[in-house]
Amino acid sequence: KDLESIGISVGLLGNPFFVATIKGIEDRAREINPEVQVTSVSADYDLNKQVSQIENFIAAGVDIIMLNAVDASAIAPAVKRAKDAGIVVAAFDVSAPGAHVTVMTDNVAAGAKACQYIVDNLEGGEGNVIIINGPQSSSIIDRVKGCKDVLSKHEGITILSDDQNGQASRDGGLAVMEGLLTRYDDIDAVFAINDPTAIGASLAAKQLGRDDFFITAVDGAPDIEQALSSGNSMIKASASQDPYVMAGMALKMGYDVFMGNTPEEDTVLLEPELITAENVDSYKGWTAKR
Amino acid sequence: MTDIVHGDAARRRLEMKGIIRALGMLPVLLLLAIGFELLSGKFMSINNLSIVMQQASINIVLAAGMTFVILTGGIDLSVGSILAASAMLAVIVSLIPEYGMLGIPAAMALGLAFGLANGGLIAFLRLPPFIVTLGSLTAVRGVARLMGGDTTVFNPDLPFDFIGNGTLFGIPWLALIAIGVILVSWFILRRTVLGTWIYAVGGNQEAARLTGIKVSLVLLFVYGMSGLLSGLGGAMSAARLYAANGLQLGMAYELDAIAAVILGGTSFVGGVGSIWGTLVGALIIAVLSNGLILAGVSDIWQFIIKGLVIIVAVALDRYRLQGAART
Amino acid sequence: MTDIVHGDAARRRLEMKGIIRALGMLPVLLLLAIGFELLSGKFMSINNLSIVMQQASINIVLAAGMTFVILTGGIDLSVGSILAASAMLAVIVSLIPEYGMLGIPAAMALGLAFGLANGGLIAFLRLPPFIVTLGSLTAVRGVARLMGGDTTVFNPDLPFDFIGNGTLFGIPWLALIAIGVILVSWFILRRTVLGTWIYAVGGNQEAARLTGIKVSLVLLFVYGMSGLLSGLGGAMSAARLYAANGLQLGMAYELDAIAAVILGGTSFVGGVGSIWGTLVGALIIAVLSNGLILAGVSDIWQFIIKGLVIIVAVALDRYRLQGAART
Amino acid sequence: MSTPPPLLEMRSISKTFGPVKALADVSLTVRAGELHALMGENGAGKSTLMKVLSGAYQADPGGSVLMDGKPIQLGDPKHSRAMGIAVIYQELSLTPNLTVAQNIFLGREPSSAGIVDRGAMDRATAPILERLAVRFSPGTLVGDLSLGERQLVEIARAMSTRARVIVMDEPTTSLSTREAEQLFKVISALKAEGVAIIYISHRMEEVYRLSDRCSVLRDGAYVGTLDRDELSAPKLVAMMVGRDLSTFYKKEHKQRDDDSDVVLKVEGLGDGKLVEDCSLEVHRREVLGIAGLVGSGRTELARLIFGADPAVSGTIRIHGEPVHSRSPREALSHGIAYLTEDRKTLGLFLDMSVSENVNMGVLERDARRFGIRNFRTAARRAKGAIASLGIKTPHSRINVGALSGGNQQKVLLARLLETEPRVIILDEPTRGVDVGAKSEIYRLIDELASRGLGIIMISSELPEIIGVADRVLVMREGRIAGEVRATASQPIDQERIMALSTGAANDNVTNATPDGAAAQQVQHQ
Ligand SMILES: Nc1ncnc2c1ncn2[C@@H]1O[C@H](COP(=O)(O)OP(=O)(O)OP(=O)(O)O)[C@@H](O)[C@H]1O
Ligand SMILES: Nc1ncnc2c1ncn2[C@@H]1O[C@H](COP(=O)(O)OP(=O)(O)OP(=O)(O)O)[C@@H](O)[C@H]1O
Ligand SMILES: O[C@@H]1[C@H](O)[C@H](O)OC[C@H]1O
Ligand SMILES: [Mg+2]
Ligand SMILES: [Mg+2]
Repeated sequence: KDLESIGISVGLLGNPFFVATIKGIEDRAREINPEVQVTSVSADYDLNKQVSQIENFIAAGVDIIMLNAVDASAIAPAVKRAKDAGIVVAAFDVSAPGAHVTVMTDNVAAGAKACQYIVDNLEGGEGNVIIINGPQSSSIIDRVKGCKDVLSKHEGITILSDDQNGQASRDGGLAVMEGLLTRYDDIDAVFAINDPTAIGASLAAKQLGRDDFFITAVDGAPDIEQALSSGNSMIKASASQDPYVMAGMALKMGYDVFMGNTPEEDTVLLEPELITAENVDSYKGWTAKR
Repeated sequence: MTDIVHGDAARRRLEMKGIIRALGMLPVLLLLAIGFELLSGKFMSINNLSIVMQQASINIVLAAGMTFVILTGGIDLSVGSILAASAMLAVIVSLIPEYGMLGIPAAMALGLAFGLANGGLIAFLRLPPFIVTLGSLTAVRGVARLMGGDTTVFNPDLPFDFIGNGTLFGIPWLALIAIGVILVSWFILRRTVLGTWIYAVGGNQEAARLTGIKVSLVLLFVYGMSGLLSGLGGAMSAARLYAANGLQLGMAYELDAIAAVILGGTSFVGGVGSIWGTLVGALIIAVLSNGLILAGVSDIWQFIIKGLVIIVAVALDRYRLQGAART
Repeated sequence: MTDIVHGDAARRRLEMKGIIRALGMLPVLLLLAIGFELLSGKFMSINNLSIVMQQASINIVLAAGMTFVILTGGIDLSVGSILAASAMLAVIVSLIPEYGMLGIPAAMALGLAFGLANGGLIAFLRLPPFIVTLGSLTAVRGVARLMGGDTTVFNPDLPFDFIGNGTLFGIPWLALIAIGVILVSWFILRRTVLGTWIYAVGGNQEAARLTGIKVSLVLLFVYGMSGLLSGLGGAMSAARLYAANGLQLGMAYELDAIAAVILGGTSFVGGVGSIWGTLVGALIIAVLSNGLILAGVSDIWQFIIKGLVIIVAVALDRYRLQGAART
Repeated sequence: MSTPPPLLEMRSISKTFGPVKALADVSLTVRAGELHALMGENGAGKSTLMKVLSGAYQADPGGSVLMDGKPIQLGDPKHSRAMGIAVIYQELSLTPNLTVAQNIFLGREPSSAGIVDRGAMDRATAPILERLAVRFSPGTLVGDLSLGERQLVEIARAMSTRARVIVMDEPTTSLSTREAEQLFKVISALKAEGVAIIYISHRMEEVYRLSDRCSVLRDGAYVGTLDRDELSAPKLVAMMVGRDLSTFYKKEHKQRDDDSDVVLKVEGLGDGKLVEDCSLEVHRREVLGIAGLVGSGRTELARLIFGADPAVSGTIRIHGEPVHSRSPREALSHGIAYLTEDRKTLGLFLDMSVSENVNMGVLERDARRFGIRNFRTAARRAKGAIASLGIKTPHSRINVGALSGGNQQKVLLARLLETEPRVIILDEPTRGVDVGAKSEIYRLIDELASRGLGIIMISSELPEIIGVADRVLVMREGRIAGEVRATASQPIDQERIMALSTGAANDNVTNATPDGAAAQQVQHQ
């Protein structure tokens, strides 16, 4: 059998993270078959839209669907339909019930690491913390969970807000943080569920002239690297993921299934690494040649 | 006599105009279908056509309601939010043991209630439809989120899932519902007194009032209808997804519904248009989305092409109808 | 003589109406401001007011362009997409060493180009504005994504970042730009021949044509203006974010802009309205968002309350103007 | 035996709009089978009184309306209609997107269980249309009809309700003589059936001819009622305007002398649809009348000359210089101005002030550098126009929509004149305008001609066209059917115009050619 076509549906294409995942998938797929046709679409975090996209992939008869589910549970029926049509479903970054294979960052650990940094760097281990939440995909739910697990162990820490949705984007993070900053005068640290949100939050602080707190996040995106090495950013740490490797690995495992070899482990969790100003120089980053 | 000749010619001209108008965008739809078949070789399969119909179905239902509203010269921006709230209710109710099937009527009732609220404000307080429904677009979205505490509600054993995924005599239920809605709408608009009144209110609201038509009732009806159909759309969406999410579901659906109506030749100023046009308009939108993916066009280019096709379609239409009244 | 008495009374009535109209929603805005101050105790601080102004600024700029368009009886749905594309270009150009400052004019030029394309289709091919700009809403969104290869482009050393973050004499640049745009718009609308023509075209397009007014030029101008200001909005957004994202940026901005215009009392049918009303409308929207957060209202309830306040605001307005023409 | 109560009685009706008292204590009695004319200047309150009767307006408390001596409930259109009152409104109240039959039965569709019986509707409509001798069918879209034809649909609607009182608010404004005659026939038949007609018109000759009684309103108050035999022009005019109008038509301008005076020369103009091969000439100091039936293409021809619609053939010359471009803007720049027959939808900017309306055509000319408005000039122009045309308005900043019909018409005229035209085309310039204003407009036309302008006046009112024009072209089915001129011994006569417009004239009998050397009397059989 030849790998002829692949369909990719991701939460939101505008996020550099997903651009890196698509690159990873394309590169690995070309190694298998240089002629392979890859169609990637953005679901814009709309479940209805993602289901339609999966249906269209089924109709187009793709070999593998690479899925970044916008909803970790509700996507199940669509995954089942694809499987019933004999298509391999490979989930990446976010779990999708029923998928043949899944590769994702250990997001609980990522959230925990980012928030452990907060605990360690708060004076006396206490203070007011804000969590800027995002769309309820499994990756984000897990991060918030990991973070809260850590924070809840420390009595001196108060969570001021954890229910504002920054849309996992720069402008969403900016808008939400502007509101939070006007509402709360005393903030010590912020955990943003991903890097774009964190950058948005830091811009809000800059625009409102506030510098009394610091921010941590998850992703290790290129703009965060730059911020960390500049030394004067409010963003102090980010639990890095490797989207390129992650998605590529998911494709390879999916290809194995396609060729009839079931992998021993159908779920792979990648360990995140916390990058800070100290170790950023040795961090390879998403765009490194490989 | 020349008089008669003139009259005949005029009548013939009128009839031609009528036919061309009724035909509307059908040629564009056919052109697109043929084009995609040639490009992908897969478009015209029964299987794919049924997927297209299924994907178009929710928009068809919303656009049918929107047709009523736009025919009176109004607009309903809240359909997407009402759909989200109704879908939430449908799933929540479906989780009640034994009474799960009530999810559908519950969704429709909720939609109707929101629609009537819109209609009441527009008909009795005479507020501008755009602002009223923009307000409910926002407020009802909030209600939808509230209903699920901002998370996805999910029911893998949805009792009415056949609607979203089953077929009857090989035709998807979603498609059947959409066709049913179109037929009922056609009947109301073209065969009933109410339908005539809807056209009259859209054509000349003041004249309608002077002839004793209860304009506020007509307005109440059209917004109620739009709400009801949005509720139905919510139930359909829930049945398709086994789930609903108050935050994301139905976002920007109003634009697709309005586009279907306007592509279908219904005039924004009210009074002119047909439900068949709306059907064709909605199908054009669905065919575009499906066909471009089949043809392997990237997401980005899908946007660009979709936008241009919409513009070219009305341009063609304008060209075709040249000399006929401007919509 | 009765004539004179009649005349005097009529004049007084007219003048009253004029004042009330010009005042527009100002009372609602003040009420909201006072309410939020009482609720939060923080609203009226200089610092917070400057934040509100900053947050309102982009919408004010878009809504100013939208005012031109709606005054002619048209609509421009593409402002959000044009903003996204222009912001992309602004950031991309800003990365060119030495010439980074050209990002601003480049963004405005791109916006103008898109606006003129809209205007050309509407003015010369006489296509309906809703469909044309719905088409470009989609197509330009695609272009915006294409420009960045679908990812966020960013420039931490944006040469014109002072616009997004700096102040002049303590007033944020964003606010200054917004005020400048309002003043220029006011000047064009109220002091120039073109402005009078815009009102005339909106009031009665056919009469305008028969009076010798260059209707197509007027239409071209208003859509061009809306595009230009969307481009400016794009540059402002880029300056605020140090980045741009073709997919997400500016999503649904058209709704906020239209809401500001309509809340401000400009009529959808064209010919009636003022730029000051638009300013007040945009400020109401911004005050609502900011105030609700200050008052500690949760995200969900913010939606619900915002929606209701919009409706109540126009209802109050209708009540206040009772008997005056319907918008 | 007591006399039966009158069919309709309105008692002390008052109506105020905000501070405006449109009606003050008006009473009116109408008998079965009579045509009761209602007269008064623009803004006297005639339409308002009828709207109270029909339920479109809620009257101020205190008044009452009785039918057969029994009071009827006011303010509900449906109730008034059920009582047998039908109103043909002055502003047409049809829905253009529905068919003739649908419009006629709007709000009372024949139906069972809410489903319309279209067949029954069409069947019921056909005989009424036949009676009116129209040439459209029940299934025609009203939007495709001309103004005059729409007026007939309104009349058909009133007839179809089998009303006992039919109010006709200026029904003939867009009918031409033939249609009007048809209407008059129908009216007498209705009267014979015992239907009472309340007839509002600004055309005196109609009123003399038709009315059994005539009531007059002035400034919202009832002035008096005249019986048929008491009717006389001076009496009526005096009641209406409170002063004497001695000279009605005015023709004092010196007519053209020779052909060198031709301002506008049109040759072979056609639009490929209705208008075909139309040629005409207008001289300085001349009023050229164009007569014809409704739909004969007079408006179309005027719009072609003005560039409002594209022409497919023909040439237009101004002072011998060809005019190429085809837009109103271009026409205006060559000195051609056009007054539309439909001032509300095609002429005025109703939401704008009198001043803006007067100035709209000359904004560019008055502007300072960079297109900045010159408000001082604008104010001066407006003031000048108000004074010279005698526009009745409290001040120039009032919305033009608030003026009476006659004054709106003058505003529109003022706008044309500000463009300093050489030729002006007036399409039904006195439509819906009261006697006082009419005579002022005639005076104005005469004065403009004296000033050296060439004037084309399209009118469906034959007395007016005969009274004002020096020469009359008659159009039929898109062509110029012939010309009628006055001689020293014999004035232009009505019969000849009628014959030409209906096609009853024998074309072999010499029609004076437009460029005929001398005024020539046209024979008629
Ligand atoms: N809806 C309204 N609001 C305010 N004023 C009105 C309204 N309708 C009529 N009027 C005023 O009432 C008065 C009478 O108007 P009406 O239309 O009854 O006059 P009319 O006698 O029918 O005049 P015409 O001969 O021009 O038709 C006028 O002064 C007019 O401005
Ligand atoms: N928009 C239109 N669509 C279709 N037919 C039209 C339209 N406008 C006018 N007509 C037709 O064109 C013919 C000529 O109309 P036109 O208005 O030129 O006549 P006219 O001689 O000026 O009469 P009137 O006294 O009504 O002004 C009529 O038969 C009319 O039905
Ligand atoms: O893991 C993903 C990543 O963090 C991105 O930035 O946001 C969405 C997440 O699903
Ligand atoms: Mg009247
Ligand atoms: Mg005419």
